[in-house]
Amino acid sequence: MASLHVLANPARFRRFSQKVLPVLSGATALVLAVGLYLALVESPPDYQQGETVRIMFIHVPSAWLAMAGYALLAGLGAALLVWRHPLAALMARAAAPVGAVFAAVCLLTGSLWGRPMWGTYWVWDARLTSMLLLFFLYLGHIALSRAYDDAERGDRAAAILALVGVINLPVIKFSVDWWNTLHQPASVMKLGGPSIHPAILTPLMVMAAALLLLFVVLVMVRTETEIDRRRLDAAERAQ
Amino acid sequence: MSGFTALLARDLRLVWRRPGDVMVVLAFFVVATVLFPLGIGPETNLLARIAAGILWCAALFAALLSLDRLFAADYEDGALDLLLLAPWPLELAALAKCLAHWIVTGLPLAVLAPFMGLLFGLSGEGLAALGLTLLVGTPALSLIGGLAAALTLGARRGGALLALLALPLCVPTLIFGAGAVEAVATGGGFLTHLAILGALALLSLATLPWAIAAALRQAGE
Amino acid sequence: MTDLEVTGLGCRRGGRPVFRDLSFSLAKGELLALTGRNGSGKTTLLRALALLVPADAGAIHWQGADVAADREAWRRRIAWLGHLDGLKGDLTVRENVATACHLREEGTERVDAALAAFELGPLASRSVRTLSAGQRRRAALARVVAAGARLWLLDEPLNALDAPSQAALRAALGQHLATGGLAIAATHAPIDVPNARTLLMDSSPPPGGEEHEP
Amino acid sequence: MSHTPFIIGAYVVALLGFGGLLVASLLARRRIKRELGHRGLERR
Repeated sequence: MASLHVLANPARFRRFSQKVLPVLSGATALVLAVGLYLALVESPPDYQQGETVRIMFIHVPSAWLAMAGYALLAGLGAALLVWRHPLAALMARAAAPVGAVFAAVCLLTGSLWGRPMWGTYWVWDARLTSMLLLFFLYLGHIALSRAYDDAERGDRAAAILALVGVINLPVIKFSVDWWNTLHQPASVMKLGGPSIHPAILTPLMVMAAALLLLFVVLVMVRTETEIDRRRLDAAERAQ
Repeated sequence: MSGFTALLARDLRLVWRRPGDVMVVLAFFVVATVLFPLGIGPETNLLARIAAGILWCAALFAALLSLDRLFAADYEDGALDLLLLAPWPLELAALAKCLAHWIVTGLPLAVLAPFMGLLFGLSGEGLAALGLTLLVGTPALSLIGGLAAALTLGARRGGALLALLALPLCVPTLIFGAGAVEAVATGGGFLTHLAILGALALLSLATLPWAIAAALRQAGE
Repeated sequence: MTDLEVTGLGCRRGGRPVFRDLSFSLAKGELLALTGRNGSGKTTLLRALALLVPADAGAIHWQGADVAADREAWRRRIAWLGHLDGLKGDLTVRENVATACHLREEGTERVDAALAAFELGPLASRSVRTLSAGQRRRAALARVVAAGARLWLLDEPLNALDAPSQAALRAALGQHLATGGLAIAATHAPIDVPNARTLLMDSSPPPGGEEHEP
Repeated sequence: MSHTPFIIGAYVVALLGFGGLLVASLLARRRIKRELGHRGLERR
């Protein structure tokens, strides 16, 4: 855990991210270019979904990252509440909107995928519905962290919500799945398809890597901003 | 007398001294449910099908309505400090507050809802399912709502924020509560739903008092 | 033999240091009056002593043992009077004081004596909502007396009190100290009670020391 | 009913969402850094 401690000090994190970010954003651009090429040009249309499988290359990775993002919020929340990590609060405040955007993109691409496949923009599919609720949990986290004049109070309240939220996510997923099988005719095809055809797997993985790198870059940029914003507030209050 | 019962007794006596606050919440529940047939139309078979969801949602909103005063009153008059300084676990105090809220809103809603179910043409067993699921499901709502109330203590726009925080977490209880009543309507049994509702209530009981206590301690800082 | 020993206490509020390296000790029968301008950290210090606010640095020892080790025992030992009275408007004066004792899991045998100490007998069955600020403050002070705790933490106890009530407070405080109790009070007006000491909280927050990160 | 408009739509949504967030984040960082500059607090 020494590395976590080394970065614990926000100033040291800032110096680290300033060094790493240029390299990381270069890598992100590169992997994204490769991914887009594979996704849009190289890969064949899927035997079931036809061309629309290309939407999957955005939809599925953003779903993974939206969920991973919330787990990150919970982890940072625990770090803040248990060890009073100053950086954890700032990174959580930076990461929440990023996770929310990934969830939103996942929902929108999901509905754009649904229109040609099922004829409607919104299907109460179990995964889409769970993603919608995850999106609300993100909104709650963002709103709560900004609901107090004392930013640190907001960070700690949002951290508690994230921990409770992450415990409830599987419960929400389970209940929505149950609710879905109850009301939805069984014939609805699962979003990811029964088994992912190898030709689809590579572009999916490359795009997932690209979006993961993008997620990290976004969080690091926003964390730098949050660190500076907190220093600005401290300076203003000290006057 | 243990601190837990003292706090519970105090809160119930406070409600007894001012019954108006509770009547408003129950009146809201009645009015809210009556609106739906007016909006949707009186044909009974349609109403019977959607009755479960409507009654459960109305009960959920009624429970949330009365929550923002749960800790705010103590926060504003300084009684919260005395709870934070009580020589027994704050988790128990959180539980006592949520229990008082449940006795005052969850319980009466579970008794009142079956009568409202008559307006929707629900059958005898459907009404029983409605009452039972509300009885077993509303404790989880009181605990989740209690957490949302504690997290928004002293926050701007507390009321709307409280609903935004609580509603996603209430979805599982809503799904199985309404699902049970609908299962009865389609001839199935609702015991599994009831069991899951009980499990959800236990999960809330096992985790939320600690979260509420942590939120209250922060409010005291 | 000092009972309460505070060493190197430091607190922050909203990211700003409020006080640092605060040390003092208090023995049985002593009152420590905290004086200083508004915002000099008097209330924060009281809340830190009650463990309501986490301290950044330093330690609080009671008879040699760190109070944070057994928080519930420490809470049993202190009685709190905050800026707010902590009374429920819809309950009567007696109900409020009795409930406060029950909430501390203690008996109510001291309630009548506490009410009498602040001449609250005639007001005992009036709901607190109908009382004036001074009467409410006396009810809150009665709650502190009824708690029977060793250490009183009082935040501006003289607020809204008229002359007779201030005399009643001096008497109650004197009696508490005489029976081996301790008290720390944040106050602007001096409380002249035998062996009272004063701690001046300087109002300028100490310099940030090393370039402090948020 | 050709699917291409939906595919293009999905990638536009991704571009607007992720690109928009990236631009907003970079602008916010620059604004805060400039404000810190005005107060003479920026890093070495």
